[in-house]
Amino acid sequence: MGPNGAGKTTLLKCLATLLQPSDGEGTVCGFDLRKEGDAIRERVGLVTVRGYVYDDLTAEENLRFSARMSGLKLGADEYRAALARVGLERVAEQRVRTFSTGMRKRVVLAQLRIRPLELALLDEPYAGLDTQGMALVDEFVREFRDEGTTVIIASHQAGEATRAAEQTLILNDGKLSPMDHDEAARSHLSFESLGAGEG
Amino acid sequence: MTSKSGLANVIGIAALALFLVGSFVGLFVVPADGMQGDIQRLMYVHVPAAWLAFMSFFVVFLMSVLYLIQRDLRWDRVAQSSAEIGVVFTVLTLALGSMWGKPTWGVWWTWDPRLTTTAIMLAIYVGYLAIRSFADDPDKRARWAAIVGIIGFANVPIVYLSVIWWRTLHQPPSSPRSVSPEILWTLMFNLAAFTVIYVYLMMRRIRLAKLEGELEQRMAYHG
Amino acid sequence: MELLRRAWTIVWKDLLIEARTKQAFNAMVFFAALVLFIFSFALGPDTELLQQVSGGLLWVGIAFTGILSLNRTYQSEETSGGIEGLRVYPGDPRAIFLGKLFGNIIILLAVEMVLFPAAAVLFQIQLLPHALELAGVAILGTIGFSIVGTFYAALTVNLRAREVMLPLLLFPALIPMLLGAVNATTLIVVGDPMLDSGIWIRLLVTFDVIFFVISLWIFPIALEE
Amino acid sequence: MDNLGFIVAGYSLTWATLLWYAWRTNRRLDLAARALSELTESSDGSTDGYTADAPPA
Repeated sequence: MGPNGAGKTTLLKCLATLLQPSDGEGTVCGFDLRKEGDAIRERVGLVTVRGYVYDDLTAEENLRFSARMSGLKLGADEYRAALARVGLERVAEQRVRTFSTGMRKRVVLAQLRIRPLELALLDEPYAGLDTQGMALVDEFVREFRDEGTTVIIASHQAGEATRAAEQTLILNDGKLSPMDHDEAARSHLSFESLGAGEG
Repeated sequence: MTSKSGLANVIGIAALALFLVGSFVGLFVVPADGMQGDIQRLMYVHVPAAWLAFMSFFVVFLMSVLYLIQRDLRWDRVAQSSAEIGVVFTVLTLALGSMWGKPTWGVWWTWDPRLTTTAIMLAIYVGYLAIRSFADDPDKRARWAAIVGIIGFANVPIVYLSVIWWRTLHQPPSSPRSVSPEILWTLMFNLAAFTVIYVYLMMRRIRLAKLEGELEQRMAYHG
Repeated sequence: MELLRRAWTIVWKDLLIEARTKQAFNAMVFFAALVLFIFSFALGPDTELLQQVSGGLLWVGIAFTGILSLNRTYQSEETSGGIEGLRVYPGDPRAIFLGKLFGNIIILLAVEMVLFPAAAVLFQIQLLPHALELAGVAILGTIGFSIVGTFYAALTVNLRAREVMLPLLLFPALIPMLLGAVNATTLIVVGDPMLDSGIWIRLLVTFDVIFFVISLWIFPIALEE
Repeated sequence: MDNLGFIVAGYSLTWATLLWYAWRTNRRLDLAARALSELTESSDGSTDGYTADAPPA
């Protein structure tokens, strides 16, 4: 949890090996952040606010593309099932250009869910989703947890950050500090009013 | 006078002296070339300039590889400096080449393999300096420049080879005549003088790059 | 191999998008025809002259048309969240280079399928008797152009002055390829008594191999954020 | 000495170019050093000795 510009997205992109940390070392899923990027990317899934979705491809083609790029060999029915899972089976053949942000986000969630992961990085996952969509995210997070996949959710809304989480951390001004989860959950305030005071 | 600038100034004066002597010998002392006559005296500035241009870009190549391996901006500063100095030498080489060509072949420009390659080399390293000016982040700038520095340099021999094939298919290559020892010595002397000039310019230009780097950092910090 | 499979997936995606939108292909064919038309118009009715320089005109047309497709190499990525969208996947990032390279080669060759016949008509040159050799030179030249082009397109994609930087970096590097392709094409079309075209084809092959190795080696560094 | 014009032009161009570039680099060096010392002066009050030649102690 942290205000806009605290570095949430940067941190997640570093973990996903998209950004080279300027200095210092680190490991993700046990692999060295700088040298073993390949192994990390095998195990880590990243969902950004906009997601990486091609407007001129249909929902199913987008899913097929990201699955094959992740090294999966799946059949058409598995793609259909994955789309059904996010409620897009009726629009599977339509181009994503015609989708609303909520529907587009569901394609991104399907792309994430279809891959076996050890770590899922979700940057503002609830943004643009209706209540049903949000419930879907919660469901996915619980499923990931049951499968032993670590999930990191980044959000500036305290409510969103804590609703499916078991542990809460505050990222402010580049520093990451633990915070009592229950207090954060109860707060239901957006981060600006909550954390700004302490500075 | 602190030690660093002292050394630079000493080298600067040495460069000045060497080139003075080299020019004097090249112009008045050494006998003119039998065939070409006095115009051949331009060789004592044209050839060293061409050699230094090539050497500068070789330094850019080395520093670019070093930077990509160690990611230390020091190498990038040396590459940047050597590229800028290299471009100066290349422009000089081309100008002197056409000055030599006009009386000898009657034209300001000939598609002589060496001249053509030098012109293309100039375009490559203008591209190198251009990509540096379009990148704001120092690390990205250094990385992109290093890539252009490496690929650009790998391109030079290929260009030279292809241009030679292109020219020799049409006009027999000029056969290298035996050069008298005096001419050779004068050329070598001027080459040494040019190299010392290069070293001096590099010391100053690298220092400038260092200060500009710090300035950029502080500006970003204060900005 | 996994690398080639992933590269092919990118080619599949790009060709699918191109087939649907046809943005690149139409623009390129129109531009190429325009360039050739202007050349033949400018050089006038003297067919003898036109035939002599047809190789040069053809390859200048291909090079400038190719620049259009290079500028759009990462277009689909730019409108869908940036190149990092491809870098987030596992596997060697070189798959991206290979995918985009094959894509560019295929598109450019497709345009050349239109370009060569158009040149035959406009410049009154006989292509059919030498179709095989010309195809070989065209393919070798297109590969060389696409290798250097795709690499520099990746390097300059997030640069401010990309439209200036791409040609500025590209053309000096292309000189050997252009020399080889132009001379080989001209010799084939006009007549090649001493089989000089062999030298130029060897130059094209060396150029392709050298730049393929260098580009593949350095590409991941060019992509780093 | 025939072609004197070209020879003199060649040598003087070489001298002019090299001297100009050395002068330009040194001038830019002084400007950068002065700018840096002004910056350090304004920020922490002490001029930590930025000169065109030596790095600060």
